[in-house]
Amino acid sequence: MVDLSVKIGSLRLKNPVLTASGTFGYGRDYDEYLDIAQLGGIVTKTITLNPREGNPMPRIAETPAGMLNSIGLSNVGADRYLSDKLPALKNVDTVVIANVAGDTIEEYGEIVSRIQDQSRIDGIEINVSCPNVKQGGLAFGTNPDITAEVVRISRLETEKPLIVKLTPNVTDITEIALAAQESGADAVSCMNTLVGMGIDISTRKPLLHHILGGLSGPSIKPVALAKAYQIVQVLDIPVIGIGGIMTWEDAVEFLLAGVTAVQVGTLSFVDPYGSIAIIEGLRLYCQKNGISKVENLIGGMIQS
Amino acid sequence: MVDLSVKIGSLRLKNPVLTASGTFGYGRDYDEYLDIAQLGGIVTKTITLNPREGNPMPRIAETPAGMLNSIGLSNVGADRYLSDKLPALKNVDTVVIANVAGDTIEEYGEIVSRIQDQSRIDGIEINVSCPNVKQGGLAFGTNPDITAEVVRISRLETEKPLIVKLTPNVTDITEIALAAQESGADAVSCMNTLVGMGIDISTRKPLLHHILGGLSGPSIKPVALAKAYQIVQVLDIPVIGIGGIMTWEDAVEFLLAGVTAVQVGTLSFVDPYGSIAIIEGLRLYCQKNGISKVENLIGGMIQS
Amino acid sequence: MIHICEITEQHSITNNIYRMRLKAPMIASSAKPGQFIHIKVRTGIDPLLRRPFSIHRIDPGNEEIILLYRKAGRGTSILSQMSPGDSLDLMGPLGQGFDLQTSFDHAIIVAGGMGSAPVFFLIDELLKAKKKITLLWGVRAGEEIFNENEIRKQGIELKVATEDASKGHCGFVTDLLSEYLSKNITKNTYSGFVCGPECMIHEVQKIVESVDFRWQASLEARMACGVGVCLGCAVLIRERGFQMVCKDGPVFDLREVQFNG
Amino acid sequence: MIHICEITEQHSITNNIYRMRLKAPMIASSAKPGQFIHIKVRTGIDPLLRRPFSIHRIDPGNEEIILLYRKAGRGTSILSQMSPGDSLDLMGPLGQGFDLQTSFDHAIIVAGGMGSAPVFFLIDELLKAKKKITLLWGVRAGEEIFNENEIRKQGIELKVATEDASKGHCGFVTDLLSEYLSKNITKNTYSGFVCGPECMIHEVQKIVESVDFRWQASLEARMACGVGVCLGCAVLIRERGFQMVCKDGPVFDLREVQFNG
Ligand SMILES: Cc1cc2nc3c(=O)[nH]c(=O)nc-3n(C[C@H](O)[C@H](O)[C@H](O)COP(=O)(O)OP(=O)(O)OC[C@H]3O[C@@H](n4cnc5c(N)ncnc54)[C@H](O)[C@@H]3O)c2cc1C
Ligand SMILES: Cc1cc2nc3c(=O)[nH]c(=O)nc-3n(C[C@H](O)[C@H](O)[C@H](O)COP(=O)(O)OP(=O)(O)OC[C@H]3O[C@@H](n4cnc5c(N)ncnc54)[C@H](O)[C@@H]3O)c2cc1C
Ligand SMILES: Cc1cc2nc3c(=O)[nH]c(=O)nc-3n(C[C@H](O)[C@H](O)[C@H](O)COP(=O)(O)O)c2cc1C
Ligand SMILES: Cc1cc2nc3c(=O)[nH]c(=O)nc-3n(C[C@H](O)[C@H](O)[C@H](O)COP(=O)(O)O)c2cc1C
Ligand code: FES
Ligand code: FES
Repeated sequence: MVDLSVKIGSLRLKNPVLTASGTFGYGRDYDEYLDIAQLGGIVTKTITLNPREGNPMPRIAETPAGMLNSIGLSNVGADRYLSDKLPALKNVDTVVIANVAGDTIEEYGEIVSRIQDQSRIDGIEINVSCPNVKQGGLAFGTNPDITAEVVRISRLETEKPLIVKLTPNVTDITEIALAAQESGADAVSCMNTLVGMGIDISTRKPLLHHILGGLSGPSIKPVALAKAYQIVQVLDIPVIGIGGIMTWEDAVEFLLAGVTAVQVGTLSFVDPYGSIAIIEGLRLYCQKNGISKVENLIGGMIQS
Repeated sequence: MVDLSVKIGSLRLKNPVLTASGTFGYGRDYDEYLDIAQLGGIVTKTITLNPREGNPMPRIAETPAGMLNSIGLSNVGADRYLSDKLPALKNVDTVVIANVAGDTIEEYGEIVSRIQDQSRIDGIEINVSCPNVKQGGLAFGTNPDITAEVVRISRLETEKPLIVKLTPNVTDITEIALAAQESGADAVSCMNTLVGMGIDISTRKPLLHHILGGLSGPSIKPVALAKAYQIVQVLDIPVIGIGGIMTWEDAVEFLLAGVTAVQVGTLSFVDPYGSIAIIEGLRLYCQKNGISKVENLIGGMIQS
Repeated sequence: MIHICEITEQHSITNNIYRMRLKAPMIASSAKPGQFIHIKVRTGIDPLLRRPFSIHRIDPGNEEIILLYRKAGRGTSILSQMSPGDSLDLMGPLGQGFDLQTSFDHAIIVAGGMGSAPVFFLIDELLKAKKKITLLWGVRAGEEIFNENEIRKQGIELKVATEDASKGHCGFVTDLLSEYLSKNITKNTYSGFVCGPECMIHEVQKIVESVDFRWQASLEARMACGVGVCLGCAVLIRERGFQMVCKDGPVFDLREVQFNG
Repeated sequence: MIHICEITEQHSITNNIYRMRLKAPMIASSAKPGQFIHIKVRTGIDPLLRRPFSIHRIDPGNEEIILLYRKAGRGTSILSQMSPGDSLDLMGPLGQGFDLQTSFDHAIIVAGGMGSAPVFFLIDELLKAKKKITLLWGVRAGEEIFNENEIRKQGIELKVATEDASKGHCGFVTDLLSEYLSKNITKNTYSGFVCGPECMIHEVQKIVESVDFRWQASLEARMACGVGVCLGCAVLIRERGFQMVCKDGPVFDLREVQFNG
C-alpha cells in the first residue's frame, strides 16, 4: 500500500492532486464523470463579495498546446456560494478550499471574514492575480508590498490554512513568495495563468474580447515548473504546483521539483476524469518503484 | 506586385521576415536549404568580446509545443566574427544585424565599439537577457535603469541602427521598452525566451544541465504577441515581434498587433526553409486580399 | 459521460463537408434533437481542446449517431482524415435540445450553412410527431444541398437559397423567410426553429420580431469544457443574464437572446 | 536537403523494435555509414522537433534507405503507427560517417542496443572493402538479435551478449570486448568501431585505453537542428573543445571524447 497523503500546513490531503480554481466549478459540476471523494481536494471558483457577470464574449480561445481565457471572475458571489454551493459539498470526504478575490485590499479581508467560519471550508486560497485599479491595472500579486498587505489583512480574519496563489507575470517570483510567507501564508500555490493574446487574422479581431487573457495548459508547464522550483528554493512553507499538468508524469515532475501537491486546471476541460487518472498513475508509479510514501518524491530531483 | 518592404528606423528591409539570433548561426549554415538573399534580414548569433565555450550538456530539450535551451552564449568571439563570419556574408543582398552581449555594462559598449565600423553590419541588436552578476544573476534587461544604461553606453559608440532585444521575464515590459527608447534605441525586438525547466522523471535529473533554460517555439506565441502588443501601445519606435512564429498566419497576427517586422527562431530547426515559406505566404495573402503594401497590415487589428 | 466510439462510416458530401457515422449506443438511445457531442479529435495536446458537433441524426437500430461537419480548421481536418475502424473519444449527449412539447402544428425551420446539421434530427422527430414542416435552407453553393428528394418525399415543404445562384433563390435564406412570413402566416399554430451562423440568427430575430409564435434558436460559441464549468461560452439572455451555450443551450428562445451590436 | 519520402515497408522485429524502408533516391545514392537522417514524424507542433535516426542500411537498387528504431517515446511511437504509402519529411544524409580510409585489415565492432542500427550499413561497406569483421553485439534480450544467419554466412565472427541470459554470453558486451582483446589482438592491423549508449561507449573507452589501434565511436545527443546551428548537441572533444554531434560527428575518435564524470 502506497501512502499518497501529503500535508499542506495543518491540512492533510489524501493525495496530492487537487482541481484548480475556475476549472472545476463549485465542486459538483463533474459528478457525472468522477467521484470527487477520490480527489486530494477541490479548489472552488474564485468568489468575490458580490456576484459578477464576467466579461463580454469571446472569453476563450485555443492556442498551440494551450488556451486563453478572460472569464472576468464571473461568479455567484459570497451569499449564493454559502447558501447553494458549499452545502452541496457537505458530506463529501475531500478537502475543500475556497478561492477568494477582491477589488481592493480591504475587500480581501472582507471576503475572508465572510466565509471563514464555515466548517466545510478546509482552507482559503487567495487569488492575487486580479487587476488592482490603484496600481494601474497590474495585478495585486505583482507587487510584494501589496501582496504582503493582502495576506496580512486576510490572516487577521482567519485561522484556517491560508494559501496564496501567485501570478507568474513578475520579474522575480521569489520576492513575492517570500512576502506572502512573511505575512503569514501557510502555503503558496504557483501559478496562475501567463498573460497572452491572439488575433483571428480572418476577422482581424482579437481572439478575446478583452484582448489580453490568461494562458493555461501544457504550453505553460515549463514556465510553471521553473517558477515552482525557484520558490521552493527560498520558502519554508509548502508550495502547490499548478500549470499545464496533464499526466501523472507531469505531476511527478512537479513533486521532484519540490512541490507538496499539485492542482490540475485545463486538463479537466479536455478530460474530466484526468485528475483521477493522475492519482491512479501516481499510485502505480510509486508501487512499481518501491516508493512507500509519495512524500518521499518531494524535492527528489538529482542535480547533475 | 505586393510591396513587402518595411522600415526599421533608417533600415529598409525587403520584407518583414528576419531569422532570429542563435537560430541561424552566423548566416551561412543553412545555405543548402534556402537562399538567404530572399530574407528580410539575418540576425547573427550573439557574440561577446571573447569566445565562449558555452554550458555543459544537456543544453536542449523538447517541451509541449516548444523547446528549452541553455546554450550559454557559446560563440566564436568578436575577433573570429570579424575575420571569418562577417566576410562570408559580404556579397549577400540582405540586411545583416549583429547581435551582441556583455558581462558588464561597460562590455556592451566595448563590443559595440569593436564591431560598429563594419560596413557589412547594417544594424546592431543588443541582447540584454544575459545574467548580470552584479544584479544577483537576474538579466540586465529585467531592470529599466540598467537597460537604459546599456543602451546609452552602446548608443555612444555607434550611429548604426540600434535594436534592443527585450526579455519577457519582467513584471512590466512597457517600462523596460520605454527605458530603451528614451536612451536612444532605434527599435526594440520582443521577445527573448521565457524562463522554463523540465525534469526527466526516469533519471530524476533536470532536462538541462543548468536546470533553468529558455523556452521558445509555438507554446510561447500568445505571450510574445501580448508583450509585443503591449509595447506597441506605448512606443514611438518600431517593434520587431519574436516568439513562436511558425507560419505566415502567425506573422500576419504579429503585424496586425502592430509590429513592423518579425524574427523566426525555433522554426528554422524544424523547417530550415520555413522563413522563406512565411515570406511567400505573406506575399500570397496580400495579393489575394488586395493589400498593396505589407506595411498597411501593421497595427490593423480591429478592436471589438 | 465519456464514450470511446468507433467510426463506422465516413463520406464526403462536397469538397469539404463530411458525414460520419459513429457506433454510440448510449447516445443513440438517449439524445434529443439540438443536443451535441464534444469530441477529442485525437489524443495528445494538438489540438488541445475538444470540438463540439451537433448530432445530425441518429440511427437507433444500428446504435449509431451521425455527424455532419465542415472542414473548417485543424480539428475538423484531422476528423476528415479518419477512417472506419478508427475510434474517437467523445462526451455527450450535451446541452438542452429543442423543446418540442409546446403545442403547434406547423414547424418552420430556417437552416443556414452547417446549421443544417441539427435540423435533420429535428425533422426526424417532428415527422414522428406528425407535424407539418417547412424548411428554408440557405447555403453558399447548391452542391451543399443534399437529401433533397428524401425531404420532399416526406412531405416537407422545401425552399432553397444559394448565394452563388446555383440553385433556388439567389440570395439569403432570410429573404425566403421574409417572403414566407409575409404570405403564409396567419394563426399561431406555428413554431419556428433556426440553426446557423450568428449573423443569420440575429437577422432572423429582427425579421420575426412581429410574428407572435415561438422561435427557438440553436447557437454556437467557442467551447472549452462543454458542460458549464469554464464559463467560456456565455451568451447574454434577457432577464437571465449570462447563460452557457453548452449547458443552458445550445437552444435558446430566440427572442431572449441579446446579440452584441 | 529536405526530402518527402514514401514509406515502402514497416515491420516490427520485436515488441518495440521496428524496421522501416523509405524511398529516398538521393540519400540512398550518397549516404555513408554512420550518417543519419532527421525526421519530422508528423506535421504540426506535437512533437515539435525532428528526431535523428542512423541510416541502418541502404538498398541502392531500389533507391531505398532502411531504418531500425526502437519505440522509445512519443515520436517513435507515432513512427511505429505509420504504414506503407504514408510519407515522411526528412533531412539528410547528415553528419560525418565513419572514416574507412585508414589502413586496417580487421574491423572489430562493438554494438549495444540500438547501436546496432548504423552497424549494418558499416558492415555492408566493410564487406565491400573485403575487411575481416568481428561483431560483438550486446542486447537486453536475445529476441533483439536478428539476421544472425546472414551475418555468419558473410564470414563475420559474431559474439552475442544478453543481459537476461537468453542468448550467448550473459552480461554486457563490454565483457566480450575485454575477453576478445585479451586473447586475440597482437598487431595493429585492427580498427575498432563502437555504437551504442553513452555509458557503454564510455566503458569501451576505458577498456581500449591500452590497445594501440584506432577506435571510432558513434555518439548520440538530443538534437534540435541537426546541422550545427543550435549548438544544442555539443560534446567535449580533447584539444578541439565543444564539437557538435550532429555536424562534426556523430562519429568521433573514441579516445578524444571527454565524457562527464
Ligand atoms: C453546439 C455546437 C454545435 C456545432 N455543430 C456543428 C456541426 O454539426 N457541424 C459542423 O460542421 N460544425 C459544428 N459546430 C462548429 C464546430 O464546432 C467547429 O467548426 C469546429 O470546432 C472547428 O474546429 P477546427 O479545429 O476545425 O477549427 P479551428 O478554427 O482550428 O478551431 C479553433 C478553435 O475555435 C473553435 N471554433 C472554430 N469554429 C467554431 C465554430 N463555428 N463554433 C464554435 N467554435 C468554433 C474550435 O472549437 C477550436 O476551439 C458546432 C459548434 C457548436 C458550438
Ligand atoms: C545521431 C543519432 C542517431 C540515432 N539513431 C537511432 C537509430 O538508428 N535507431 C533508434 O532507435 N534510435 C536512434 N537514435 C535515438 C533516437 O533519436 C531517439 O530514440 C528518438 O529521438 C526518441 O524520440 P521519441 O520521440 O520516441 O522519444 P522522446 O523521449 O519522447 O523524445 C523526447 C526528446 O528527446 C530526444 N531523445 C530521446 N531519446 C534520445 C536518444 N537516445 N538520443 C537522442 N535524443 C533522444 C528526442 O529526439 C526528443 O527531442 C539516434 C540518435 C542520434 C542522436
Ligand atoms: C477558464 C479558466 C478559468 C479560471 N478561473 C480561475 C479563477 O477563477 N481563479 C483562479 O485563481 N484561477 C483561475 N484559473 C487559473 C487556473 O486555476 C490555473 O491556475 C491555470 O489554469 C493554470 O493551470 P492549468 O495549466 O492546469 O490550467 C482559470 C483558468 C482557466 C483556464
Ligand atoms: C537554441 C537557441 C539559441 C538561442 N540563442 C540566442 C542568442 O544567442 N541570442 C539571442 O538574443 N537570442 C537567442 N535565442 C532566442 C531566439 O532568438 C528567440 O528570441 C527565441 O527563440 C524566441 O523565438 P522562437 O519562438 O521563434 O524561437 C536562442 C533561441 C534558441 C532556441
Ligand atoms: S464551454 Fe465551458 S461553460 Fe460552456
Ligand atoms: S542539433 Fe543543433 S547543433 Fe547539433
